[in-house]
Amino acid sequence: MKVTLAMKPAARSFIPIEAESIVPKNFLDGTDLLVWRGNRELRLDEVFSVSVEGDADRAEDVEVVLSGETSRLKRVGEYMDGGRITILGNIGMHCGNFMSGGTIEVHGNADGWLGREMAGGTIVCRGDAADYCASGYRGGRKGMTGGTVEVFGRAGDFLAESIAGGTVTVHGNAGDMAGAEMRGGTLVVHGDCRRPGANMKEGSCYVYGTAQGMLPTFRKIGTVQHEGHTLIRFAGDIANRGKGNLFVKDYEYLD
Amino acid sequence: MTELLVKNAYVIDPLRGINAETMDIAILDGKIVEEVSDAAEVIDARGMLTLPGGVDSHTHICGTKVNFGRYMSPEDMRAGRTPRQGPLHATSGYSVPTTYGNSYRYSVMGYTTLLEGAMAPLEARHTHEEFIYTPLQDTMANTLFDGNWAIMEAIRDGDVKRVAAIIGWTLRAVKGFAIKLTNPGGTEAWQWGKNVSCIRDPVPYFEVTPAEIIRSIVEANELLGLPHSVHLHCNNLGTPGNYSCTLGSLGLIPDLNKKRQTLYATHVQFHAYGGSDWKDFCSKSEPIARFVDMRPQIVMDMGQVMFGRTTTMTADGPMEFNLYRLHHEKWSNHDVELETGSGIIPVIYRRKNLVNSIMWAIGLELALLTKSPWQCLLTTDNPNGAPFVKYPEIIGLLMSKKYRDAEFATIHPDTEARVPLPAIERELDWYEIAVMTRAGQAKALGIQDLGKGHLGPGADADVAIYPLKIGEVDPSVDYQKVIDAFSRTEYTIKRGTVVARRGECLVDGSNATFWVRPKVSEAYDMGKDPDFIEKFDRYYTVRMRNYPVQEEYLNRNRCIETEARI
Amino acid sequence: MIVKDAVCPFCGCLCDDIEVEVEDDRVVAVTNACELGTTKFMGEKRMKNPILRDGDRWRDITYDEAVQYAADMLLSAERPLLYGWSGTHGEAQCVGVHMAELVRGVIDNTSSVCHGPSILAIQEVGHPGCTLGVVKNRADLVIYWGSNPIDAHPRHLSRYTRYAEGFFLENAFRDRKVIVVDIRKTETANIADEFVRIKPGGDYAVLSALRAIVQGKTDTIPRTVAGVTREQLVRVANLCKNAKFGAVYFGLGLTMTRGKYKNIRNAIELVSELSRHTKFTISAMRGHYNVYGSNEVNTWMTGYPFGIDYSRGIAFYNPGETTAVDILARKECDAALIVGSDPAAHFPRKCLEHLADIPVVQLDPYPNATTAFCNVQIPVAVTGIDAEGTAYRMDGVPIRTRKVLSTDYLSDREVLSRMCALMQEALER
Amino acid sequence: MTFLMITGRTVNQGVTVENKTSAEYAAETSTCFMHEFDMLELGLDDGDTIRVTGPCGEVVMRASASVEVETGTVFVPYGPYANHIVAAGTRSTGMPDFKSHEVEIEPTDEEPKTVHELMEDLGGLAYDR
Repeated sequence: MKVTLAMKPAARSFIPIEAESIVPKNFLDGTDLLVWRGNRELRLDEVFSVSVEGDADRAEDVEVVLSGETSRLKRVGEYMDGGRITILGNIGMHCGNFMSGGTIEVHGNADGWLGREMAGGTIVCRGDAADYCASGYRGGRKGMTGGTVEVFGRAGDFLAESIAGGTVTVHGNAGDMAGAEMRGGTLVVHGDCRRPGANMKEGSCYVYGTAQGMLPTFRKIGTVQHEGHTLIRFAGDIANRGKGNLFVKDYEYLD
Repeated sequence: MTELLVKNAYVIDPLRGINAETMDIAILDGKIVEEVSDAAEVIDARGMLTLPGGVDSHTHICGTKVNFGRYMSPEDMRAGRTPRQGPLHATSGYSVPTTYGNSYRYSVMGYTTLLEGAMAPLEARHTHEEFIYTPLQDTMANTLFDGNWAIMEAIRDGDVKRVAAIIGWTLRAVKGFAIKLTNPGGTEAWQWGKNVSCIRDPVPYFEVTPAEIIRSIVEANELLGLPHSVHLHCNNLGTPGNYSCTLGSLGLIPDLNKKRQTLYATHVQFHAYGGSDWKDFCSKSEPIARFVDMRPQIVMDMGQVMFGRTTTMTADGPMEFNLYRLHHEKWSNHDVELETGSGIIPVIYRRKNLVNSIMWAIGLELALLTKSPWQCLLTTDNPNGAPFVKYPEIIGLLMSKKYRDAEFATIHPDTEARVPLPAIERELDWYEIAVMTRAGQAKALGIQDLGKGHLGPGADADVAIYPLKIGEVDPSVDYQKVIDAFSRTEYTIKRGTVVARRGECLVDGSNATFWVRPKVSEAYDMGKDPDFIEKFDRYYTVRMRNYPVQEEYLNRNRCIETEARI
Repeated sequence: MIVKDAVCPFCGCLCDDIEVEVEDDRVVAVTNACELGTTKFMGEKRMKNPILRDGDRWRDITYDEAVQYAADMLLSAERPLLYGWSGTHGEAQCVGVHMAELVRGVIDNTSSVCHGPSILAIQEVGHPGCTLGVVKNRADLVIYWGSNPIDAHPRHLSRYTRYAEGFFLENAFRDRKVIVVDIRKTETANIADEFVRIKPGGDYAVLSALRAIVQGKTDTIPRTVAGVTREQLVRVANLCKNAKFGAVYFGLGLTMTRGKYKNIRNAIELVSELSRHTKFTISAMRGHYNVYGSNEVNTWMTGYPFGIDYSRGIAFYNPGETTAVDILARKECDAALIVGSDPAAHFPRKCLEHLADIPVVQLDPYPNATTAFCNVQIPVAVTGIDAEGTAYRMDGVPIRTRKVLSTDYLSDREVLSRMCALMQEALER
Repeated sequence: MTFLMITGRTVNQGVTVENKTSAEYAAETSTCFMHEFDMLELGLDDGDTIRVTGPCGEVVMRASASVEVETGTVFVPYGPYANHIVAAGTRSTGMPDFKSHEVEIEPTDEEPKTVHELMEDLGGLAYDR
């Protein structure tokens, strides 16, 4: 089954729309779903032109395709456990939060908190991901615990904050505090980033570019070969009695 | 004039010696009366279990430390969120809910009176502000005197009357209800990062021992004629082998009051530990219960631990730091100048953890081994042992050996060798539960004469009607029915108004705050004592005139005047 | 008439020993207050009555009209923002929360642009703190990190630290050491025993290094960290470990720089580490006199200290998404009620551009920068001068501010209560 | 020349903050405190006007020598002038980068605007009674 949701142009286009109902399995029972614009509850078809092709008995066989100006559409794919969501443009905050299965593909950019507290499944973002990609929630909860996030563009600050499992790969540069408070899992940044691995406890963080503002509390161990890269291996963050591994191609201290 | 008649109530009212009688309850303008006119609104209780409104004699619901628990826990707030609905406000939180969350959830369980367990005098105004937003229960606050400089100096000088005078002045100033001692002396030592080991260990600089603090303040409490006794959180909370310290503390207490106990020992579960470290940690509930059985001057509450996530918060700063070092989770501490302190950390009690399993057993053992239910009241030291919403489950456990055995089978297997629980056959009855959840609590707090904890004429019309016919339920088998009934009243009536019905609150009420004003002679008025004033001005950072809590902070003002013997 | 022990409604010190001399309902003299407080007490040029923007001019309107305007505005909005709150009393803040619940809006206070990051850090690792009097009576080491009390909290030094008498200190001035850590050599740095100058953006690295050194792992630390030599770091670590009672007071130098709350988290973790060796506490230098109160009130009523979104009925909290600067810059609200603050002076221009596009009502005693963006401004009494109410000092101590003179102005609480009642009536209809 | 702009509280800003329509408030919050050497390099005397260009536009301020700032950094009291050029991004924390903006500074002959003018530039309407 393929559900196509084409966003209608809206008069008050700046008020974000929260659409946690847009999850493949919900469409097994039809398209009679609700979303919120600010404090107003709206029917799905008030916001989108909805069309459905084919049918399905299980979420795995549902694909939802979103088109139009979706950059302020929040919480799409929240708690998703199977099926597929394809977003042709940009997507708003909290896409794929708490996701445990299935696939989300974003062709444009993703706003903050992409895949927050994600436990499984796959998110692919062809553009850039903003801050807090694959992170946890306020209060120091665990970030991503399983699954895969792959960003082909850049990532913002606090990438994979408190990640505890799963894999995050960013092909471009990442911002400040990548992998802060890591306690497991794997983070790979193909480009540069600032202050990677701050306060990390466990897990592995790879930076194929330069670690800017490298923190002074990582102990240099030696060099290793990894996926065709020669990387310098550090252990830390010793400020936090951490046993994490940080691998960087190059680094600069703020000395 | 509003009249209400509750018909066909199946009443247990221990303070009046009523044990399961069908009767009508007449209510006029918020008070229970002998009879009302035919015009009265009628509620047919249809033989359902009807009790005086629940009283919690030790809970942490309002004030600086509780609010800091909320402040630092956005993850806890995500649970239990409800929107604004009709007259009801939005709520958030599980182990440390918002004030409305606390109030509504307590109300649904039939609770109508709450005692905040720890209020620092300097920050009392905060507690009272939150009371205003706890609309469906009457409230009162234990006031902390465990590390009070002026009091420790007076004790060092051997002047118990001055101790009483300082307490009297402070209670009046901060609109406090009773005296709380949390780890006496330890909270002062903690302001140097130290602690006291037990009751004979002197407090740095002040050179008084916890034993001297406890004894002098117990005496001062009676000099002031306060409704409640001293409310003690013993030294050494939560450490293996602390039961001997607890017994030592309880042993200090003479029987000084005919109407009630002389000492209320709180959350004794946390103080009933044997062993010398965490490896040989075990239950010492038996010696504690035997000791209390022989001493009518002692009342305690359970401080039951239940499994799951919660937030611990206490004025016992050093204890919280030790917990922090064990768990390495987030840790807050807040020392209060010249008075006391507090600490907070989140915890998860796990069934698979041996220490946690033993703690769970100890609380139940205390309640089951103590002969008189009037001497061991039902609490979790909310939220330290568990959030108060677990009370119905605790009632189920106390009433059903079968339920206890079923739970016991799920906890750490080594627990059996460390605790007496599996051998205890006792199952509490309805009357005993009524004592432990309202009558005993009201008596211990000394508020039965103020119309709390019973349904006699003149009492506040606080009534809890549970959807349960006790003749039709065998609690030792149907414990789930018991749990369900105590989780949601059919009706909760507060001051003559139905405030909750079948799990839903109905109105935005307004609380009354109980506080004490001991009348002392001119010579013992600390407000005029030059030495007290001088030290206050030099060492506090708030002016003495700005310290007292104004009556604007009391929604409904229930001042209790006492005749002090000083 | 002289009012004694008045409470200064300027900064988070909330000094309560002020003497205010009043003649003919005017403040004529102020004793004990700092320059900031004195000026506030002596403030004049109040707005006389509510005003409404009518095209290119301002028109006077009545309080009833103004309140009705605000109620209508909030009720018709899809996502109203209720912002400010640090410059008013707690009782008004409580009404504000009820209003936000009622209209399902976003309520945020000025902490999102002062110590919001500190709160985010506390939510991750907690907060070992104490009241100001504990420091005054005990501390033999005080560290000001990214804070400049001489300019922002002028009496902090004399009432609680450098120049304060202390019960456990024989000669407080001599026995108490003061360390200042900053990127600028501020006036506060000039009165310090030790000044640590950090390169901009280097606080986090320095804090991490200190944590490692306190643990005895000095070897790993490079020779300089963000412009600070390892020798100085070791000296500072030793001063801390050898103190009997150490207190850190940090300011916006940590919250506003890159890394934001991670800086504070690191500072708190340093203090937690030091607590294994000696007594150490840490506290934020809160700015507005009752900004801490707005956090307290919001917390007991909504569960969260700031940045609460009631759009969906239940409270949702996510600073960075539900905070005023983000919402305005992203144009995600369609009306704003401003109480007790001046966002037009303190927010980046992009936020102001959105304020210009949406209806705005402000409660404030004075014309201020935000006035220019208002559709309606309602002048109110000043808490601590002609209105009383509760305020929370930077350390959480609640103090009731006094009314030192009487005017005809309504208090924030009174105006907001009227607004709330109107809205409640409208919703019931 | 490029500088790191730090904004912050000063006593004078605090004293005038409750009277934002005053000339004193405008004067204080449009002051850019700089190191003497940097001023020499730009050929500036105390009180000279400068154009400060940030990520979000430009604004005219007055330069003032200060011993507190290091070379390469400038300090501007909190207020509408600094905020005229500060970016609104918060890195998803709620807090803008008030203390870590790169700005371009050059001498100018223009005068600083009044607070009213700044507000009107952004769509506000000055209230002046």
